[in-house]
Amino acid sequence: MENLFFEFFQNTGFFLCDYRNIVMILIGIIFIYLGIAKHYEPLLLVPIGFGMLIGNIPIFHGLGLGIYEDNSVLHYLYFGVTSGIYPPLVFLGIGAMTDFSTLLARPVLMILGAAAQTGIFLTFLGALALGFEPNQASAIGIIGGADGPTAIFLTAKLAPALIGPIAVAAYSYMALVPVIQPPIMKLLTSRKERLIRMEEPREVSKREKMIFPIIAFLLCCFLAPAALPLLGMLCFGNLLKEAVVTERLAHTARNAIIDTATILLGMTVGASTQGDVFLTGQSVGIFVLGAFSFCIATACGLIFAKIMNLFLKTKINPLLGAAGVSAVPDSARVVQMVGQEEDPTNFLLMHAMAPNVSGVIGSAIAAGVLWSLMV
Amino acid sequence: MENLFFEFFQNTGFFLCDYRNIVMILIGIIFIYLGIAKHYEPLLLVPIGFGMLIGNIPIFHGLGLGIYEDNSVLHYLYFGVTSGIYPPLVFLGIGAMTDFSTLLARPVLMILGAAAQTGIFLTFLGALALGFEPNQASAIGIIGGADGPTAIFLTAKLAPALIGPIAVAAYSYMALVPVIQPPIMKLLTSRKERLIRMEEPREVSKREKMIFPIIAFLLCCFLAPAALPLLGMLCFGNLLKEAVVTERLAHTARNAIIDTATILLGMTVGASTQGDVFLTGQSVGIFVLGAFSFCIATACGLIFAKIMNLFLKTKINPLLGAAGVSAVPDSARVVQMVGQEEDPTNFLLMHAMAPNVSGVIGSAIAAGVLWSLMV
Amino acid sequence: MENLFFEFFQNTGFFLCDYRNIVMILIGIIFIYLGIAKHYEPLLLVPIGFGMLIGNIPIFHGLGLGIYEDNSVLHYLYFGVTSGIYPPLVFLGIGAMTDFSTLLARPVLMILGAAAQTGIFLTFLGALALGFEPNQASAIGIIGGADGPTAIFLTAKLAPALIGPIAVAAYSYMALVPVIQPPIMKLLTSRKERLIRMEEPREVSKREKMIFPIIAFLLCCFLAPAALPLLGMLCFGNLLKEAVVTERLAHTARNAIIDTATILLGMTVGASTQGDVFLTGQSVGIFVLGAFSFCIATACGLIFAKIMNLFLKTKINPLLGAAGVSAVPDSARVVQMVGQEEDPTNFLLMHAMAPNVSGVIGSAIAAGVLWSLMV
Amino acid sequence: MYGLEAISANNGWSIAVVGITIVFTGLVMLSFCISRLHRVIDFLEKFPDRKERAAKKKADKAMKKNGGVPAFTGAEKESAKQYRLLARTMADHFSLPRLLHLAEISGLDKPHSRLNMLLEAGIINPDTEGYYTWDLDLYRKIVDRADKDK
Amino acid sequence: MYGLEAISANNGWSIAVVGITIVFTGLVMLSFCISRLHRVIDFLEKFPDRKERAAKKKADKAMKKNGGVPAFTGAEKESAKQYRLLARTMADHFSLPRLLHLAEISGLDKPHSRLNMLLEAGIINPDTEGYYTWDLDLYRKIVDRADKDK
Amino acid sequence: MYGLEAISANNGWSIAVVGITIVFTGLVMLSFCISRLHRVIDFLEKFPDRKERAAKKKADKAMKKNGGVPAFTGAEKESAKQYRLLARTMADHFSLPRLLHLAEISGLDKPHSRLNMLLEAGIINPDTEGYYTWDLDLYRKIVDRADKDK
Ligand code: NA
Ligand code: NA
Ligand code: NA
Repeated sequence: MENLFFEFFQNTGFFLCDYRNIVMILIGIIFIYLGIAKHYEPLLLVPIGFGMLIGNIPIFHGLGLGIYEDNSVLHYLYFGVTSGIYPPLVFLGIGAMTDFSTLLARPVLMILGAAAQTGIFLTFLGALALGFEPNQASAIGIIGGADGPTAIFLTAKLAPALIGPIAVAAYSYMALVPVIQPPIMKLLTSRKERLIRMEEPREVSKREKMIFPIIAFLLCCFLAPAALPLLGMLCFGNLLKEAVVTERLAHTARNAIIDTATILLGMTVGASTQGDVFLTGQSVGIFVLGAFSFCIATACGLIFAKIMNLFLKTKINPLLGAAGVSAVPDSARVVQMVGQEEDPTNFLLMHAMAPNVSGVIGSAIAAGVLWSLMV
Repeated sequence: MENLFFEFFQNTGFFLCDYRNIVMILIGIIFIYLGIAKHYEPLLLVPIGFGMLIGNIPIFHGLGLGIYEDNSVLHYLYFGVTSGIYPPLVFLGIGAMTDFSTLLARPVLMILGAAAQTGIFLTFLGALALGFEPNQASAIGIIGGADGPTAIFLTAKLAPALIGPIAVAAYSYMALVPVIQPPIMKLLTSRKERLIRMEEPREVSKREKMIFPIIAFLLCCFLAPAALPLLGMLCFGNLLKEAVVTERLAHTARNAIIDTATILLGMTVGASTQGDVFLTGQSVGIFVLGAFSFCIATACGLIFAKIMNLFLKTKINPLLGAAGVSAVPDSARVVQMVGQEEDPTNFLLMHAMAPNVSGVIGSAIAAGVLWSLMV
Repeated sequence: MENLFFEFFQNTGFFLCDYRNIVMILIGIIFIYLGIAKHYEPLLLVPIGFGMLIGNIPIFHGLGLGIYEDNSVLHYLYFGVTSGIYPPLVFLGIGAMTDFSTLLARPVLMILGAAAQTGIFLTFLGALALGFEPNQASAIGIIGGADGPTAIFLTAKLAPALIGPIAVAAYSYMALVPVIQPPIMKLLTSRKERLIRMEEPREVSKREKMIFPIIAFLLCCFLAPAALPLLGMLCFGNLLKEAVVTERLAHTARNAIIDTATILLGMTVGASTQGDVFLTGQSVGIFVLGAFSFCIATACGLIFAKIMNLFLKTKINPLLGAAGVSAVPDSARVVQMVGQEEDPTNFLLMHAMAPNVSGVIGSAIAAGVLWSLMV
Repeated sequence: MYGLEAISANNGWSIAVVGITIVFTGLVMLSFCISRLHRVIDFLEKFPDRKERAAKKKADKAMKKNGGVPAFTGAEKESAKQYRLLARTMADHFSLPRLLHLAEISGLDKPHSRLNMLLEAGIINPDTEGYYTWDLDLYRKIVDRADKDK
Repeated sequence: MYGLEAISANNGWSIAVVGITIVFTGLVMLSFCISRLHRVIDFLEKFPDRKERAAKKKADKAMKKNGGVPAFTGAEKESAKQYRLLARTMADHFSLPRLLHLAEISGLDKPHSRLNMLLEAGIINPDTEGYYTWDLDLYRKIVDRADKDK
Repeated sequence: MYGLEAISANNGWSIAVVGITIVFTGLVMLSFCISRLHRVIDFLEKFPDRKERAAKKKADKAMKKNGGVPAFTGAEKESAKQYRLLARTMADHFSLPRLLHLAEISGLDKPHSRLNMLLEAGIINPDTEGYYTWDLDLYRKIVDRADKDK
């Protein structure tokens, strides 16, 4: 019996535990704390954080417990990540809850969404320079897209081994948008620019809203077919929303479907960060590059907005450029915040939503381009 | 760099595009239009229509984008169609939202649901005559069942290659029921017959409603075991609905589950209609036969109703026969409409629901029979 | 044509029918009846009962209808059971609807949840004595955990062939808790003990509730890593619930997700009870041992509570011990009932919830231990 | 191969005949059974277990005495009131299972059977969408009478 | 391999340029198209099918006559009332599909088109959450006028 | 093999003992930890970051001054009013996340923290079903006082 006790003890976490598991568990608890106490993207940080706890319970192999053992429950649920199924489902829901009116009212703001994606490709170059493989470099670059599902989707296709670090980096920085962006925004814009008011957007007809997802989908996917899985679902969800008659489907898409996908995506991505595979030099590099890419993306957006002002007669508030990184809706809220610091009566949120959502489309296209160029 | 640009351009839809993709995209847009503007079965036409757009973006193979490439997201979602999982889930939801009271009140009307299925087998003969294989012919015949999930389920089992055309044909004609049926109904019935009023159905006890799904399931599946997947789920869903105590399960079945299944089913079925595989002589034949089978089914229902009247002392309104094709609830509504044209105070809808729902059971049995006879 | 008719007739249930199918169908109907009329665990008995009907329609093989034919719809849905995916999803939902306050208010009551699990291991010994294999014996023992998902999960991992009988036994006895427990409770407690009143539990802070799932998860899974899939999801769901900001995820977890999992789990488990594989001597043994284990578990809980009273200064009502078997929330309600028979003003339910939910944790740990010791 | 030739070659005629026959057999059998169903139910209801029958008779007598309004015992009245309180925390059209759940977590005794009682008394009635409504008048009538009964 | 060397070795520069170009092309094209979109729509609306146009004209005339309030025919008024009844069974913020469903099961004729009519008339208005609300005042105005019209 | 023989042959005794021991260890450890939990929390709460503590003290002072009712600044009062408007568009028992969502789309500033403020002030209270209710009286009390404060 002693043997049995000892044998069992040898299989407990207390015995198998490794300092890296402890580190990851602490990181997980920090994620949960930031989500709950600081309200940073709670819907993502809490599941990922708890997933980190799940993934870092020291387990003995052979029983089929670990996410990397192919008959484990976690492995089956993780399949939705590695096969790239969850992200399009999340996009379906996002489409079903996104209102593109502001974009339709001032299409020119859409270009800001393109500008911010420049960060993706600069980061890609940076990653290459740090010695990452091209496919890894692409996956790292997409962090600058500030769009979790897109990042996870592309990484699953190009560098599955990096899903954990890249997803964690992407979501951490998205959560930290309120911390990262403001200083850059203040640095690159003058008070006078931050005070610019945007004129009320025109009224958008229901017809326009219905036709938009169709046009957007056809145009973007003809140009970058590899953006199909993400943009297809995004536009599909949006059509379901705008076409009143399919409201019940849109309702399920933006509730049951997206919530289920979010829960499983977050939890399994978190669980994939097992200390031994996560705490590597690579991850450090990824985090550094991730921060870099967020800053660059923000800067590009701001600068491009200032350049546009040279040509536009009705100037736009350059702060909107920062919303181009997507990270919906946080970066738009940051724009609102920074704008109001200068003039509490200046209401930018609604306008910031335009580059914000076009940033989502932009990074999906960028992901498509990188994917197709890497194969 | 020029090369890379050119290489990329060669992979864009603009370069790869084929006239058949354009045709299918236009058809897809028409589907969406009919669903949204004309309210023809929007919950089906909109997803299928958008799916057609998704499936007809010209893509380069090897990346895993196309629905027929076995590591693509679309392929994983399409698995629910090819494996026949979605249709039973849809039936679970339908069962959880269908009220069989009118059927229980006048069981004799159920026979009309059988009569209309004759169309299935006549079309089966027609398809054979046009040179289709027996398994294909069966799948084509079931279009006359006017029941999307049943048609898709049987086709997936007997002639997977035809899922696209058969599903599209089935849903198009179901959407066009308000256009197809009225002329036939007026042609085959006299004004006097159309004026017949039905007596109020008797009150049905909760007990009966609870016992019905059990009896219906056991009887039909003992007779045609192959109808099990569809009828099993239909009756299961209905039992969950009638057994008050399981209301919460029924609620999820008729909302989250059926909506999710409908979204994925419609979208992937639409995406399976890639121009090159869809625009064939076969598809034309299928559409012709489909129209034929809808008309025959309607006619059989009407005529059989008239025959029944020769024996019944309390005559039934022969228009009810047309509701036997199922296409719930459209064909029942058509009966209501046509009836009210003659006498605005004649209220047939409720009565038409009886043959309507029994038509669903009928076509499920027919599908079972065909399936088992083809193997 | 005669041949075809005869051939078809040979494939009907009427021809293939076997007395064992009839027996199972009757049992299924009884399950449905108990669920609907007697309100015994309707959410479980109705799906399982109807599943029994589905699984016992006499079918001919080769078509892919049976749950054990690997291309059948039932087989695909059953995969969630055999792979152990459904139980953790159910636990996610349970976590998202369970309130651990009473447990946090009086942690000592948690030990009662441990005591009741003794039944599991005594039954395990009994099963060995009756000649079952160790892995089968473990699966049988877990019936005493009075926790359906846990029993199914462990059985799927250790003795997949026994899923049907063990699940049916577990759920039947859980449904019969109001019948099984009271006599034992009265036998083992004196009127004076049953009259003991519990003091009001202290107010529990939101912070405690948020931290509990994290601590519970880490502690239990470090000790018994094999409890990870079940406890991980249970605590994850509870964290989503307590962390207000993730309310929408918790809502989906305790509605769409758990309902869907319950429907499919119950239905397929029921369908796996095909007469020929179910009606065996083994099953009889399992049912006998199951009843035994429920009684033992209840007794252990009660006796341990009485032992605790020897050491506690503020006595606890020993009836609470019976709630330690879990079978949430029935056994807690039974405690309430039996308590009120003696003193209608004695309100035990809230207190009984503490051992009740800790019993869930207890049986999950027990399952983990057995699993890891059997491999 | 085309036309009639193809049909007979593939044994089409008999398949069609068999198919049509089966479909008719199935639905005719079913319609026959359910046309007998309510008689069977009435027949079965002639044999409720003694207790139930007794209860029923009592209830019926009370019923008559109260002009079609079922009489509740004090305890039943009590829980009717408790349920009323719970129901008021919900929308007019409320979900029955949620009410049941509330009743359970608030520890009302015999929640299932009591709820059933209210359903049978017609105090709680289903609406067209799977939700339920509370018949306030009937509730008042019953509870007040129950009071007088005491 | 590191630094610029690694970049050019992996053809990084051109990939980056191509990528940025494509993203810009895509969004610029899109923003151009949608900036033209509403003109196209207005253009298309110049050609509604005859019937529609006639109806429209009539409606507009009525509209003018009633000071911006659309005129309903007796039948339309009738179903507006029926829909009102149905809507009242639901929460203030109700789901449109459910209303449609109710209309269908209660057998109102042309449920889809009538519902559309109410939407176009602005009697039923979307809220911010995909639910819908009933504009009672407008409803009264229209229905009463329709009464007077008769 | 049957009986005790089978048990000992399969090492049953020790498995049972180990199993029972582990289950007890687990739950005893857990119950011990959570019995200490609230002390730990109280201990930790002795060290909130300076700002928070200051804010707290101020709030407490105000609290005392107002007899247990927290004092809001003008801005806080403002957003309390805005939230009230949003909350009124929902059922009495509303979903917190939806309120949050509404707040965000209507661009109220710091929606999360403000909402938290309302929760802490007890103006918004959870019900038994994961939904939330609005304490109107408390709300009035606070907002009016805030007005007077100005
Ligand atoms: Na982006
Ligand atoms: Na049919
Ligand atoms: Na237990």
